[in-house]
Order: sequence, then structure tokens, then C-alpha cells
Amino acid sequence: MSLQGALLIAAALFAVGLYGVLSQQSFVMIMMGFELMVNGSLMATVALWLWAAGGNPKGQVLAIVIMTAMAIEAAMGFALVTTIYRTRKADITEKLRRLKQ
Amino acid sequence: MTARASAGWLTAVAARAEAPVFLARGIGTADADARLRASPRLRVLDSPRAAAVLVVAGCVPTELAEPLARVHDQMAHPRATVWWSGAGDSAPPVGWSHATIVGPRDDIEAAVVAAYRDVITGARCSEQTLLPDVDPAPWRGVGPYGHGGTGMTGGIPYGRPMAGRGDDRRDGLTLDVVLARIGPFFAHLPEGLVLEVTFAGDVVHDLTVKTPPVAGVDGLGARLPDDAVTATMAPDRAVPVAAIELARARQHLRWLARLLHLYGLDALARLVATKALSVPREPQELTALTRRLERCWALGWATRGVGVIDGVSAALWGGPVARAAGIPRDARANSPVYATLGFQPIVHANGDNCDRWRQRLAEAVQAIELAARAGTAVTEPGETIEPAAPPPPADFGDQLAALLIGTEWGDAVATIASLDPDVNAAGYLSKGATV
Amino acid sequence: MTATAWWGAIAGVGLAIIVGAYLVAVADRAIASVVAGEPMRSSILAGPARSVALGLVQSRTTTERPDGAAWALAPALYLGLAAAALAVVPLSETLLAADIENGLVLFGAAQALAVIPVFLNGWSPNSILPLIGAFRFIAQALSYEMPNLLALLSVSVPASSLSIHDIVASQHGLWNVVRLPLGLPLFLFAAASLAFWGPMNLPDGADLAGGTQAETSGLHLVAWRAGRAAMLVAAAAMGAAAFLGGWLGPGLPGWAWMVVKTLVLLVLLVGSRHVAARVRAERYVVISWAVLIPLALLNVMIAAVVAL
Amino acid sequence: MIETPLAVDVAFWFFGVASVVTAWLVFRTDSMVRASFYLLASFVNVGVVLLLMRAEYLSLILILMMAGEMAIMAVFMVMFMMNPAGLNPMNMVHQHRASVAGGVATFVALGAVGVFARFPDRPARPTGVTFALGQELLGESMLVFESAGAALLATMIAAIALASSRGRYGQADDGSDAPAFDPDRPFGDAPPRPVASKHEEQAGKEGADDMHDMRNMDHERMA
Repeated sequence: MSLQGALLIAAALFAVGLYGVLSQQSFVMIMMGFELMVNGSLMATVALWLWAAGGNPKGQVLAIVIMTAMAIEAAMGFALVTTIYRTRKADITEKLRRLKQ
Repeated sequence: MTARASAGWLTAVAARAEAPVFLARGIGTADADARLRASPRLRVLDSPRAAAVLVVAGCVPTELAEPLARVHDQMAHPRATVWWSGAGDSAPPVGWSHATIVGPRDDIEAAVVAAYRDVITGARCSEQTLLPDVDPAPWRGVGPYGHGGTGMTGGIPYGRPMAGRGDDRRDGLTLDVVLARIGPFFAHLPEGLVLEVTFAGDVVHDLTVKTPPVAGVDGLGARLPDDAVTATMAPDRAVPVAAIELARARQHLRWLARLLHLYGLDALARLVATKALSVPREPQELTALTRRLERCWALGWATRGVGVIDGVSAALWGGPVARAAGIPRDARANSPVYATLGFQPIVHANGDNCDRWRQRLAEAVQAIELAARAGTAVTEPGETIEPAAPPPPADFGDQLAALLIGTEWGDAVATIASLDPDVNAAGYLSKGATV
Repeated sequence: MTATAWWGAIAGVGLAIIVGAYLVAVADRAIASVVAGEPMRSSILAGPARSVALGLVQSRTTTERPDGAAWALAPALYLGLAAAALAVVPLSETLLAADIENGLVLFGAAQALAVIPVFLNGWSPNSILPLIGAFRFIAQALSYEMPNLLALLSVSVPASSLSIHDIVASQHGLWNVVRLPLGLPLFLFAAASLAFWGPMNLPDGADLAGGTQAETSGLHLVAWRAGRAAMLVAAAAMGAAAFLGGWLGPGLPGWAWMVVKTLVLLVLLVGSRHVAARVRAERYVVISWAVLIPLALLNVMIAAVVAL
Repeated sequence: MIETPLAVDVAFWFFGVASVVTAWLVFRTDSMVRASFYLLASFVNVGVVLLLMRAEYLSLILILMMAGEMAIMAVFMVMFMMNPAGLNPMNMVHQHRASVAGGVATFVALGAVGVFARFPDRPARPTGVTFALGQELLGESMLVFESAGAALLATMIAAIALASSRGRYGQADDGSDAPAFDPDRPFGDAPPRPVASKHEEQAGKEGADDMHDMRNMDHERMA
């Protein structure tokens, strides 16, 4: 257990999430990718808080802000998906070409 | 202790448990549910999976033989069948030779317990599957990935179509729907009724009656052992009023037991089922029960405003359903003998599930009162007899669809149960009524 | 913690679950007998053991193309979550399986995760009625979780701590059931919902032919029912600790008070099955969101005012 | 540096690697429900790692929050996804190679930063973490905490406004068209109504039940 190890795992989570965001067609799967990316950054934050920030509680506050961002991302994501689905009947990105027009 | 000895010890303990029973109701089985449910040595299950004894009650028409076999094959081992044929003269069809056969006047409880004990302890072999164990559709082989279907987002993989989105029934958000077939041995539907339901989540998105309830073939309905009244009931004969009214009370109480079970009140259901088996002769014996149910706010809360039937539809359903909706139509009101007994039809106003159970409970109490007062009075030959549960309307399927589409499945099941379109009970009681 | 303490804690929680689940089954039968007006039979005590024996004798069945791994995992996970929830509840001032700073949060997390096994148990058999039961439970869980967490939160405010030990200690002189009168009813509502017991039995109702357990038999079914009973036990123990003052009480030793209080709540929870009809799904959701969440918020505000 | 027992080290690597593996499985499985539960598993694994890293409160809150979110996620999948079951292979990806390259490059870059950058070595004290956090949240960082709350409230209102059926321009579903179910019609109209296939007539496999017979249905889409 070390700072380097934790950051490595966080980087891997972030990368997997990024892969999902870039590659998936389904909105819900893209959101999963975003969640994983935020998850990775959460882990990195806590690791830095533990090893490098001397346990300053502000580090944990930052982590809580990240988790809030995660919740907001999910809520807005679901709301947007619902709206797009209502208006366009689309649930994968390829169907949204008409959005560009 | 060897493994064998410990297994013997285990089975000996298991054999003393309440026998888990799944009841497959055939024709002429108004009594079966209450008889099994009232017994402390049995446990009636809603699903055959965990049942050890399959009780086939009444006559099973040939078109239901295969579904019945499928229900049988779903049960876990060890399993046994008790064929409770009602009249006792109809042998089970080929393939059911292992089943215990019980006659109408035999002790069904003892037979089920014995079958359970034997099959658990190994004195009797667990029954083999009746149908071949094959997939309904091939699971590999077609399509670009060998997955059995065509197209990524549609097509018919494995021989069945993907779910489609149905029109919205609620708030403008169209969702996926799933088509399923419920019946013919679903515990809370009338015997033989098969519904094709399209579910959007918990909501009944669409509903069609695939097969109507099995109507009693002539004479079959009258085979119930304890319904002496039905045996004597004929249009050209005078029938004792007391017998009619006790049969009515019994029918209503049986129905109430099933409804209480549906709402999860199993202990009360057992109490009511016991009362249905030996209908009390004093109306006071039901006052405690009535008060308890009327005071059970949760039951009122769960049933009020659900499945409202009024106006023309209520008149079509007739009987207690119509009277619960405020239509005071009752053949007994025109009967001279009932007039001498001071009969007044009971009505309720709202026509919802709540008023329907209140209606039937009040009618059961009234029926016991009438029976006590009637003494030896008899109806006039040829007189119309009000059935306890009248036959369902001719456009049964349309009525159900109009009533249930858009409701939640729990409400839909409760509404069907509250209508009590018990074609068999209705069959014979109304046979006395017609002509 | 030493290795002995670990094993002791695990054994203690396991024993509490086995004994508690058995007591739930016995209480259920006893209350049913009272409601049905029957004499007390010997089967009330021995019946649950016989049913377990039947579960061991009976084979498991399978459906067409189930997700076997997830299906088998579901009851184990449910039992495990109940055990985790029970582990943070102290039996007496010194007797506690898992003494952590955030016991209340761990309890809440275990309860929140219970959605997963229930959903899996309904979804994995690949059959329509269990599936509907699974979806019903998600709707139910999303509705009860907020009142549940808010009710739990309210007891941490007067204690200024998330540790259950401190929460019990803070009730010296005045129990939370008096201080926060809305808390316990909200908590019990959520507890019955969590174990989908009695009036809250939406996912396993008779209208779904047993819902999430419609396709299960044998040992699986026994484990599933044990999990539900264990959830009830965990909730009753937590209710006793958080609202009824846990081990506090005159005369008797602390653990005895805790056991008595847990049993009282357990009988309340178990008995609800025999006196209240199943709530309609729609009404359940409306009540949870429109009535109980505001009440729970009010409860938290009362707690804040009391703590000032 | 923080000295930890071997058991904690082993647990750290076990759950850390498990979190990455389950995250990867999210995009590899062919069932939507499984995908969301793998995501939850990944979160729980991260939660355990946070627990090992002494952030007890954060770890438990993360698990608590994600349990609810994954439940919602599963519902959404089944609502919106046309192929949640993996009846047909779920290969719903685009620009796959670029994505893999992007992921790998990101991992290499971030990993390099994590491994080679020099961070100050100031480990946290092992106790009183939650208490300190509470003091901070309701003391110095009150403003941050309050903003998070306000942001969540705004999100709730915005989400409801977006998702409700009536927007400021009238009914949200005006002029919509149904999704494509027919592979030949990518923007097709109404889906074919599920019809009973011939297979229903065939003899049943044990386990496909008749009580609620649905063997001709498409329930596996939920698998």
C-alpha cells in the first residue's frame, strides 16, 4: 500500500472510464464511463490526502465535492437522456445526428 | 453417524413439516382451496416450485393436460401428486399413474400428508418429469455471431422477438414492454383462464383473454361432494331456502379466504377458510370477524378506489358486483318465500374492490340469518334462484381489458379476484336459475 | 483487534443471526395462531426447524437460461448484508462486534446495498413474475431509503457522533423515542420495507405468485427466508439501540435490556404481517415521497433544535 | 511513509486490482444489468480501498450512494436500452481503436505522473478522521459544503424540469418518432408488436413454467 500504487490504480480506473466514454454508443454506458473517471479521481484525491496532505480535512472536503459532482452528473445525465428520448426517441449517439442540424 | 443415517434423521424431521402444496384447480373445485387452506398440516403455495405435493382438484379437461404436466415438472424433487377427482370416478390420464387418487368423500388432508411423508422419507419414489426436457427454441446457430438472431437492435433471436416499446399509458414516456402469458393454473385467476398480458414494468399495458375460464361441462359442476344443495337444485323442484343460503354463505366465505390470502393476511385467511368449511349457523359468529375486517384500515386502504365498476358494466356482471355498485337487483326480492322471511337486498355504493368484499361479507351474514329464519321453507318450483356468483358477462374479455389496462398488476389481480367470475360455481348455481 | 476478537465477533454475529431468524419464524407462527384463533401447537416451536430440514431435503430447481451465479449469490449477499448491519449494533456497553467510528453509516450502507440481492434474486431466474417483483423492489427501495436514512441521521445529531456506542450513550436520561417521536415509526416502516415483510411485501406478494422467490426451492428458499428474517433482526436491534436506549435501563444487566428491547420491536415488526394488508405499490410510493420524507425532514429539524 | 501490516497491503492490492477489473468488465459484458452491477462492484472495491486508506466515512458514503444510483441505473437501462439482455451480441461501440488508444495513452500519462512525480511525504494521523471532517465541513469549509447542497438542489430542480413531460415549448414528446427495431429500417416507426412464435406449441423444458408461461416471449432481454 503506497501512494504510487493508489495513483496507479486510480489512473487505470480513469483510463478505463475514458475508453468507455469514447467507445460506447449508448448514453447510459457513456455515463458509466464518466462515473468510472470520477471514481478514479476520487481515489487519487483520497490517496494524496492520506500520504501527501498530512490528513488535512480539506482533502476529504474535496473528495466530498467530487462525490457531489458524481451525483450531479448522474442526475443530469439521466434527466438529459430522458429528455432526448422523449423528444428524439434516441438512446444511442448515432441517432442524434439530427441534433447537429 | 454415517451419511445415510444422518440423511434419514434429516428426512424424518422434514417429513413432519407442514406439507407444501400447490393446488391445480380443475372444474368443480369451489371447495378445494378452503379445504386445503384451513388445514394446519398443509401450506398452500402460490408457486409450484417449492411444493412437494401437487393436488389436482376436480376434472381437468384435455386441453389443460399439457399445462398441468408442465406445472408438475416445475416442482422440485421429491414430489408427489394427489389426484382429487371430486366425483371419484374419473381416473387420471396416462402418465399420471403414480398419483394417489382420492375420492370426493375421502380425507384429502390425510391423503396429502401421507403422500408428502412417503415421498420425503423415500417410501415412495419422487415422480419423474412428464414432458421432454427440451429448449423451446434453438439457442445457437443463426446469425452472424451464431447467436440465433438477426440484427443488433432487433430481429428475432432464439426464435423470439425482442421487446418492443408500447404506446404510453401514463405520462408520455414510452417504455419497453414485455409480453407474458399468465395461467391457466395461476393461483388467483379463475380455473383455466389464460391471460396474455403486456407488462410495462408493473403496469398492465395490454391484456387479452387468451383462453376463457373453463366452463363446467354439463353435470360436472354438480359433482362437488359437500354441495348437497347443488345436487338437489333443479328448476322444476322446490329447494330448501336454508340449504341455498348456507351454500351462498359458504361460497362467499371461501372467496373471502382467497382474497385475504391475496392481500397477505394468511392467518385471517385460515380463520375464514375454517368458517367456510363449517358455516356457522348463528350470524353472531361472524360479527367478530366482520368488525375486525371493517376495522382493518390497511385492508380498506388497499382496496378502496381500486377496480371501480359501476353503471352499465356493473349491471352486466350482475350479482354481488352489481349490488356493490348500488344496483339493488336480486332475484330473491321477487320471491314470495323470501318476502315472508323479510328479505331486503344489501347494496353498497362505490362499486370498488372494497365495497365488493364488504358486500359479500354482509351477504354471507345475511344468508346465515335467512337460513336460521327459514326453517323448513322451500322455494316454489320453477322459481329463479339468485346465484352466489353469477356467470361472467358474455364480453368477459373486453370487460376485463377495459377495467384492467393501465392498472398495476397487483390491482389487476385483486380486481379479477374481487369479481369472482367463478364459472363453475356460477355454472351450477345459475343452471338452477335459468329456464 | 486480535485474531481471537475477530473470531469472537464473527461467531457472535452468526449466533445472533441464527437465533434471531429462528425467533422470527417462531413469533410469526405464534402470532398467526393468535390471529386465527387457534390453540398453540407444538409445531410453533418445532415447525421452523422442520421447514429448514425440508429445505435441505428438497432439490433446487432451475429455469430456462437463468443467470445461475447471480441467482446463487443473491441469498448469500442478502444474509451477508444483514450480518454486516447487525455487526455494528452493540449488545452492551462493552460487547460490540465491529466498533467503528461510522457505525451508523455502515448500517445505512448495508441497508442501501440490500437492493442488489433482492433485484438479483428476482432478475436472475429469467422469469416474468420474479422480474416484476425485482423492479417493484427497486421502486420501493428508492422510496423508503430517504426516510430511513433521515431517521437514522436524526439520532446522530443529539449524540454529535456517528458511532452507535455514542448514540446509545447520548440517550442517558431521555430515550430518542421520546426525544424524536417521529424517528422510530419511520425507521420501523423502512425496516419492514427492507425485509419486504407484511404490508410492505410488494416484491414477494401473492399477486406475483411469490414474486422474487416464485422460482426458488430447497436450500435457496431457506437461505432467502433466513436473510429476510436476519434483516428484521438487524433492524430491530438497531431500532432498540438508536431509539430505545440500547443497554440503558435499571436493574437488569445491559445485554438483557438490549435483548428485551430488540424482542419487543421484533414482535411488532413480525406481527404487522398478520394485521395489515399489503399496501398497493402506487400508494406506497406516494406515501413515501409525499408524506414520509417531509416527516423525516421534520424529524431531523426537531433533532437539530433539541441538540442546540 | 505509512507502515501497514502485510494483510492490509494484500487487501489493498486485491481490491484495487479488482476495482479495475470490474470496471473493465462493465464494457465487456453483454448485459446491461450485469454492466451496472459490475460498475457497482467497482465502486464497492474502491470503497474498500478508501476504507484501507483511513477515509472511513467517505468509503461508506460512496458505497451507500452508489447502491442507490446503480439501482436507478438498472431501471434506466431496462427502460431505454434496446438490447439489454445480450440476446444479440452487444457490440454497441464506435471509434473503437481510437478509444483503446486514448485509454492506454491516458493510463500511461497519468500512471507516469503518479509513479514518477515527487509528492510531499506527509502522512495523515490515523484517528479522529471523521470528527475532523465534520469540524471542517461545518466550520471552515461550510461555504463549500453549502454550495454542494445548493448545487444538488439546483440539480434536482433542473433534472425534474428536463425529464418531465411538459416543457416550456409544450409537450416534450411532440413530433417524436419511435426507435428502430427493425435492422433494415434504422429510423423506423413503431416497433413490431411482440407476437407469439410457433415455438410455444413445442413441449416445454422443465423449468420453463406454464403457470406464467412466457417461453415465446422476449423476457431474456433482461438477462
